Amino acid sequence: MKNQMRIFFDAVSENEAFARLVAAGFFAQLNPTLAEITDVKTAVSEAVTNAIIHGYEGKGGTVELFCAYDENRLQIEVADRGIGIPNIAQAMEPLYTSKPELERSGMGFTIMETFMDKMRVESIPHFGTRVYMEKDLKTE
Amino acid sequence: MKNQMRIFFDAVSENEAFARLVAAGFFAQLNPTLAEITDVKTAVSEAVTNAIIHGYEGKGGTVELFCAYDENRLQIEVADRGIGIPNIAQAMEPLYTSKPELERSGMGFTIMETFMDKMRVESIPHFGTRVYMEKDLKTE
Amino acid sequence: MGEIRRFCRDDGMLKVSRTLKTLAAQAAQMREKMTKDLGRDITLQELADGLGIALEELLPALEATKDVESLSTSLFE
Ligand SMILES: Nc1ncnc2c1ncn2[C@@H]1O[C@H](COP(=O)(O)OP(=O)(O)O)[C@@H](O)[C@H]1O
Ligand SMILES: Nc1ncnc2c1ncn2[C@@H]1O[C@H](COP(=O)(O)OP(=O)(O)O)[C@@H](O)[C@H]1O
Ligand SMILES: [Mg+2]
Ligand SMILES: [Mg+2]
Repeated sequence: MKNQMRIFFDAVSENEAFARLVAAGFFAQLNPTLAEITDVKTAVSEAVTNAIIHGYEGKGGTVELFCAYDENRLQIEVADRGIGIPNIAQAMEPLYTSKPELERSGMGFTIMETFMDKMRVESIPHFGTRVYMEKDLKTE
Repeated sequence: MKNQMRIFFDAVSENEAFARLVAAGFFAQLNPTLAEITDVKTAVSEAVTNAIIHGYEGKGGTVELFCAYDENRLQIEVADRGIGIPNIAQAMEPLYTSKPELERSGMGFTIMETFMDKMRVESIPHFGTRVYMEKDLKTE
Repeated sequence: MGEIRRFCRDDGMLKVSRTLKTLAAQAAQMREKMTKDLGRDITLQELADGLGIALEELLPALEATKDVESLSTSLFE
């Protein structure tokens, strides 16, 4: 079974919980375990938060969330048209954060990598950032 | 407070409940009463079902759902790029259905009109249909 | 990597929730009780608070109940 959705929403923190709900609600159709759905929600949450606070620096914009599945393979993309990441390798290092003043943990990308099976980041400074994630559900 | 979202999803019946959840999750930020959110969900449900079974005649396509609010004024649009409606006035008559064989009640548009404060339909045959709805929440 | 999962769980980010059906039933009960107590239609947030859960958990549970779909198919027939 295949299915997909793409949503665009305002880059405000009130929409973080909404984005989690959308992803969880969409993938719920596959009847995932609670642990699996929690992994997905956490990864989406980190990526959406990054788009809002880093991509748009809290000044607002539009965040895109794409979710799809094909049998048990989940695909997620989170994208913004914000400032972009000058050094992706550095950004992905555990504990690295460019905003220590916001008490960021620097663990967002590490969490996405841990909770999902695959994760890739594409970014162009002043153009935007897109995070690709994949996960295979174990449930049949 | 203003906020908006636009989602595109596959025109399959599995996504009807998902569309209701998306609308409810988005407007939940305004802390509506349970009666108000049920009205909104029911209207969204009818419009999305129409797009799937009438617009695309069950053959699939993409449904668009737009939700926005400005203070307590909700705005909803449901659109498809399906067969369109040749006679909108007739389609909106209570009990009128072009698909009696599917045991449709013909009450979808009447329900939308009843549960929302405003409702308008635009449609072009072979191009598609867009339903506009508005509702003022009474909660402050 | 197990470390990160534990970090998140301790952080309260992940918590085990009740099954949808149980929650849906509890929500229906709570709604009735609170509506009666307060004498008015309650809000989503009031119901979530009454159940001690987040809106995020309540919404899917409400979706698990049938009151929406049944409308056009039964009520008007
Ligand atoms: N969408 C984005 N746009 C711009 N920069 C980003 C984005 N996502 C992540 N970054 C950069 O990568 C760094 C690491 O991100 P992350 O691991 O989530 O840690 P944190 O968010 O705690 O800083 C951020 O501090 C930021 O510099
Ligand atoms: N999105 C749409 N695309 C094409 N035709 C539509 C669409 N929505 C409604 N219609 C037409 O309007 C009629 C009335 O719709 P509705 O009041 O929801 O009743 P029902 O869905 O039970 O037929 C439908 O039978 C159909 O002919
Ligand atoms: Mg982060
Ligand atoms: Mg209908």
